[in-house]
Amino acid sequence: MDYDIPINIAGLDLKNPVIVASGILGLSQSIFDRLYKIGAGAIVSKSISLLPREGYRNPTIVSVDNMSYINAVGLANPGAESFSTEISKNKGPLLVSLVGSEKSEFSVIVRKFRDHKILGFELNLSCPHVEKMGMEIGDDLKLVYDIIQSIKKETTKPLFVKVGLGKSDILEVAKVAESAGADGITAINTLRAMKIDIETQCPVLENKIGGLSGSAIKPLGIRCVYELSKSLKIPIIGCGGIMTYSDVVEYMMAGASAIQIGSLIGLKGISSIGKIVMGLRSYLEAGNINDIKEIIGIAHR
Amino acid sequence: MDYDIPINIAGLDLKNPVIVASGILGLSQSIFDRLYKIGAGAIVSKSISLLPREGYRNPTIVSVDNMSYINAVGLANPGAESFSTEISKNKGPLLVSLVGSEKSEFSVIVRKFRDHKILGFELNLSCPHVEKMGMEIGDDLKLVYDIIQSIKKETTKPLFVKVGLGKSDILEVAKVAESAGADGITAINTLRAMKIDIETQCPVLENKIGGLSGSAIKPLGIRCVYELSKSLKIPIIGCGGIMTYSDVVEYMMAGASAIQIGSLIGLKGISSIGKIVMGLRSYLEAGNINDIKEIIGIAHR
Amino acid sequence: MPIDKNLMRLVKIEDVNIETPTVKTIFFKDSLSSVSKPGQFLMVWIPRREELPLSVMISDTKNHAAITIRKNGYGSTSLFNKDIGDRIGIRGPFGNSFSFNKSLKNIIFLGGGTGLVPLVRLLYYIKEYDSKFTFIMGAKTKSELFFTELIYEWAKAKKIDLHIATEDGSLGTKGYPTDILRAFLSVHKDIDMIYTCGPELMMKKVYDIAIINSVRMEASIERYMKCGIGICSSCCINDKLVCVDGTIFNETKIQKLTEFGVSYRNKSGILTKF
Amino acid sequence: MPIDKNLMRLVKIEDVNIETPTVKTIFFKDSLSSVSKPGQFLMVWIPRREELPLSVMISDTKNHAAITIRKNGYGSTSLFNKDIGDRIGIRGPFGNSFSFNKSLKNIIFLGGGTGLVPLVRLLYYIKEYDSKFTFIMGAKTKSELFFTELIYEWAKAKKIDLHIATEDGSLGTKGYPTDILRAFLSVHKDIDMIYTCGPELMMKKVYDIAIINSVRMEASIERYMKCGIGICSSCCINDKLVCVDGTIFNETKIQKLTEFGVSYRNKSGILTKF
Ligand SMILES: Cc1cc2nc3c(=O)[nH]c(=O)nc-3n(C[C@H](O)[C@H](O)[C@H](O)COP(=O)(O)OP(=O)(O)OC[C@H]3O[C@@H](n4cnc5c(N)ncnc54)[C@H](O)[C@@H]3O)c2cc1C
Ligand SMILES: Cc1cc2nc3c(=O)[nH]c(=O)nc-3n(C[C@H](O)[C@H](O)[C@H](O)COP(=O)(O)OP(=O)(O)OC[C@H]3O[C@@H](n4cnc5c(N)ncnc54)[C@H](O)[C@@H]3O)c2cc1C
Ligand SMILES: Cc1cc2nc3c(=O)[nH]c(=O)nc-3n(C[C@H](O)[C@H](O)[C@H](O)COP(=O)(O)O)c2cc1C
Ligand SMILES: Cc1cc2nc3c(=O)[nH]c(=O)nc-3n(C[C@H](O)[C@H](O)[C@H](O)COP(=O)(O)O)c2cc1C
Ligand code: FES
Ligand code: FES
Repeated sequence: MDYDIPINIAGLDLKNPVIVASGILGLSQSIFDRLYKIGAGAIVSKSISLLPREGYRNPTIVSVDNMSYINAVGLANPGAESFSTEISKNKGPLLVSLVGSEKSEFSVIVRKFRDHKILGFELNLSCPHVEKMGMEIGDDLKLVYDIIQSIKKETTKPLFVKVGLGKSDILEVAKVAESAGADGITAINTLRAMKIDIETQCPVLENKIGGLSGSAIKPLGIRCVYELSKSLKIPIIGCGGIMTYSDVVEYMMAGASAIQIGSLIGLKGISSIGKIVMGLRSYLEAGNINDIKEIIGIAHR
Repeated sequence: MDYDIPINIAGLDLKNPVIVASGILGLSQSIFDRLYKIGAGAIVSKSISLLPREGYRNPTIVSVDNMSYINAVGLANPGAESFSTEISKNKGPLLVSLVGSEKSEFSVIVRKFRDHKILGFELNLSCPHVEKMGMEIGDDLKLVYDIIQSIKKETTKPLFVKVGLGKSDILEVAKVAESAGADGITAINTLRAMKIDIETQCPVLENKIGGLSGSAIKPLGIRCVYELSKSLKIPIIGCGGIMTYSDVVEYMMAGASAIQIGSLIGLKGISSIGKIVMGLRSYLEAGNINDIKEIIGIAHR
Repeated sequence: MPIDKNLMRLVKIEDVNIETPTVKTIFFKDSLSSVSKPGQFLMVWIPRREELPLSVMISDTKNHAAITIRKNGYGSTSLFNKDIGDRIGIRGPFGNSFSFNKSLKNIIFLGGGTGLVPLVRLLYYIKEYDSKFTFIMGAKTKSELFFTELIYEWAKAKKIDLHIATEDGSLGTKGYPTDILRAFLSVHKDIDMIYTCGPELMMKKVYDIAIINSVRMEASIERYMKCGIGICSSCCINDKLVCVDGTIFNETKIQKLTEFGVSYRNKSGILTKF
Repeated sequence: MPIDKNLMRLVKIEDVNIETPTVKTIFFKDSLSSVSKPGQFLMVWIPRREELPLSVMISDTKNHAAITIRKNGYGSTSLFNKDIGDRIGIRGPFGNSFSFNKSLKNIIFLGGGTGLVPLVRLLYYIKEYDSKFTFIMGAKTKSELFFTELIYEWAKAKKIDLHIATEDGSLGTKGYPTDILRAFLSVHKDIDMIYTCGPELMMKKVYDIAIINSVRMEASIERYMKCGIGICSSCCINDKLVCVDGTIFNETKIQKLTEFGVSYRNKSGILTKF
């Protein structure tokens, strides 16, 4: 099948705007190759830290009603060195997600991928369940600025900055990211959440608190994309609760130039990526929309 | 029927911990009387401003999948003068919710209820869809402190401060509220959210952005109550997405001393209040729990 | 999965009927609305403009329903200006409905303006029954009357007594429909039920007349509505929520509604005299 | 509404069977698990401790299922220490299942340790069929063998050949179950299928033997699992996700799994040699 809905975002040409979100099947080159084949426009890797991380003990993911999950994987990842070996032969449209706890780590990580055929990077400023990583860094605006500059110094490839709804103002963080040189914003990450089992009277996740993803967060993601696209010049990748092609359309109308899917793959399987793309194509055909760009931000009119 | 599950919170004796949230059937004394009769442990009024507000044009409320709503009523309310007449004969357990855009307004509003038989007040710091009210005020910590002090100066009745997930750190806001003399915290209010209709390519709500309530936000509310109860001494009223008695139990295990329900009433009708109370009673009886206090915060152990 | 009536559905306007220069009936396909009970209403979204509560009108086409709108202010005019092919959003049907059973042998309908809509839907449902129907219709003037032809059409198959009152006497009796009702009841002592919908002060009169004559009655009450689902209390009358406890109330219930015909809540929720 | 298998269900342990000093079968009521297909697994939550993927074991009671746990590290020991009346959480069943149809007339089961669980569930499902069953079981030593009585019990009603291999020769043949398989296949040329589950290096040998003898086979592969629903990729083997594409793979699929019997992903996702 042909999954073509060509788009250009931050200078990158993608075959379609449907991107696999970070942390979703994000560890193995063989899986990446499979994801390209079945329709993904691009893939974001699991967030990679300088050193390997085992993450939290299970349970690391729990379903809540209504097609949503709370996860606290704890940023388990093979570390920059090992992951650069993993993807050394990559030819597909891969973005490497970066996470760290100190400014100095980021340039070291980015350098490991200097000779790789990848599209670019996504900076994870918004992991809600690992202390001193992600979210906590994202709350320090000066640090955000410095990290982005240090990454941009190491690479000419586009850098997307992933923001979330945490302790600080998402608009402010995104504006700082833009001014520091970010090429795009990804919004949103999961939100700090919790599930307590009332029979055993304890939180289900080993880490107690995790990040809420899936259907529940879609209205929040739509709102963030809408507000971000009002005040930013750089493009936005929408993420959060996308379950159908019409959710993709809603995000794009709110102002997203591309979108990412995550939880859907747990609910409907890996083939749901291709189904979303084909659904989107039919939608465009039925509406006589020649270029998907036409609908980006149309809800602002 | 007898809806007794006695609790004491911030010095108040309530017949049970199930409170009707602000903005839900919160305008009419006749309705309040009906709500007491069918089981409500207490009722919070619609947020009352100094002057009457007509609120936004319709649509002011839209359903999203999964038992959730986005609303932008725009704090329509009769204003302090008219509302103090409305409830002048009140004898039931009523908390008056306060909202304003300037510090000076709050003491004026509170004074209007000086001679009323009401339980106390709830300060709405977290309305997510009205500019310069609620949320925006809640983001200014100094202002939060001053407003609380100005209210406490006018009344000896307990003051609950309602916080939400906005642009600032909910824990920080709550701590400031506590230090300023708040007697309890209500968490959480709705979250800024949006729904775009893809056929007509425009936001559904007249105000475009509204507040997300219902099932979708329960895991966020549980997390907030859990975290708040770890770091505060004053009691917490849990709110957000409560649909069954087991959700009440989950909130209480997370650390809530009482709870509020909102969206449920839209989904299941006014009689759902009594059903929740009776469900909770059966749960306590089945578990041989003599005092509901025993389960408060039990998930922290 | 059954459709959740609370989720808004976009429908395309498939047909339009001009009833008067200011009243239009709009037809669309929607299976939930098509089976709504007489007296129920929809929340109708006019994209980028307003959302209004409107009674469900009948359609002869399967799975179709209609609404009848009188052009008035911002929202109603926006809707009135819509045409075939345009899209509107609907949620519902909401509210209770007129009660009816076959033991009611002698029935009066009394309405005016768009208050006729739920009465017409009710009559449509029960017109084949073996009962006597009297329809009393009021309007300011002849040109503002509508649905009369529909009723004449039905009356071909089955006797329906149609009485018309216009304030200027341009058609039918000069005066108010309640005048006709009062006169009618002084002659006919065997009335089982009066169904009424229209301006509240008119319905108040109907209630008073019904009480004096010991006749049962049901009225559809209007209040300002935001949510339509019993959560915002903007529609309250005494301790009742018109959107879920109503819109139909019978004489026993109305007796306890001290605000009926006296006061209503304005958009801020302030109790205001009529 | 049907139960969503992804939502965790709390179940009470209703019965326990001590299989060996370190292996226990735990019975509980759960209708979804009770109808899980042979080879499927559950994610089992030990409150406040761990969550582990475990194959579904059989129960003779309607609407009931079981799991068989070998005491090993933190999580498995916590589960092993649970007793009747305790509560555990389960979600699932997940994964695919062994294929079976009645045309398979001559079938070998080969497993060891808790790898026996899915094989026993499979045999339970198909034991009434008109096929020849050979069960080859391996263990370090006699005291570590379990489920033998269960199979002897079934063998009363229907012929099942049970072959046992222990590494120390304390029961059955001395050596590995794969030695028995090799010998068996050199004599029996009409085998239609080998089902295997157990240590990966053992299953690798089964695969090699099956290929040499041109016999079809299916193996249940284990990998480190977090989500169980195909989202985290911790369980991947080449481009397959064991939790959703597996756990059962046949010889055609295994041929493409260059990591099979060679390497696995550790908890950080680093590819590691066995
Ligand atoms: C249950 C119910 C059924 C109705 N059925 C019909 C019908 O079949 N046909 C019809 O033409 N009209 C019907 N109405 C009235 C209709 O909802 C509008 O009130 C009317 O069309 C005026 O709208 P507008 O935009 O011109 O009002 P505006 O000019 O904005 O306001 C004029 C007045 O209209 C009323 N109004 C406006 N918005 C609302 C609202 N959301 N809820 C209640 N009243 C409102 C108020 O009294 C207001 O003062 C019904 C009302 C209710 C409550
Ligand atoms: C599909 C499947 C079915 C299984 N069925 C059974 C069964 O029926 N009975 C049984 O006793 N065991 C079964 N296991 C193995 C079981 O999940 C545990 O791996 C084993 O019990 C060891 O747990 P532990 O707590 O002692 O591990 P630890 O001491 O924490 O770790 C020891 C090793 O156990 C393995 N392990 C630990 N956690 C997991 C995990 N989440 N996913 C996969 N492997 C893990 C790893 O290889 C790890 O290195 C199955 C595994 C899988 C993948
Ligand atoms: C299991 C799981 C792991 C995730 N890991 C990461 C991660 O490592 N880095 C990151 O930026 N986001 C991570 N996310 C967040 C997703 O990329 C995405 O932002 C979020 O799930 C919202 O999208 P969805 O609603 O489509 O799932 C993870 C999400 C899930 C469910
Ligand atoms: C229609 C509507 C109006 C509301 N109005 C107010 C309000 O005036 N003041 C306030 O503090 N909260 C208001 N809220 C928020 C609720 O009090 C409550 O915090 C929120 O709905 C979450 O609870 P729920 O999920 O049970 O609905 C409103 C909510 C809804 C749905
Ligand atoms: S319209 Fe909101 S309660 Fe009736
Ligand atoms: S266990 Fe997560 S993908 Fe298989």
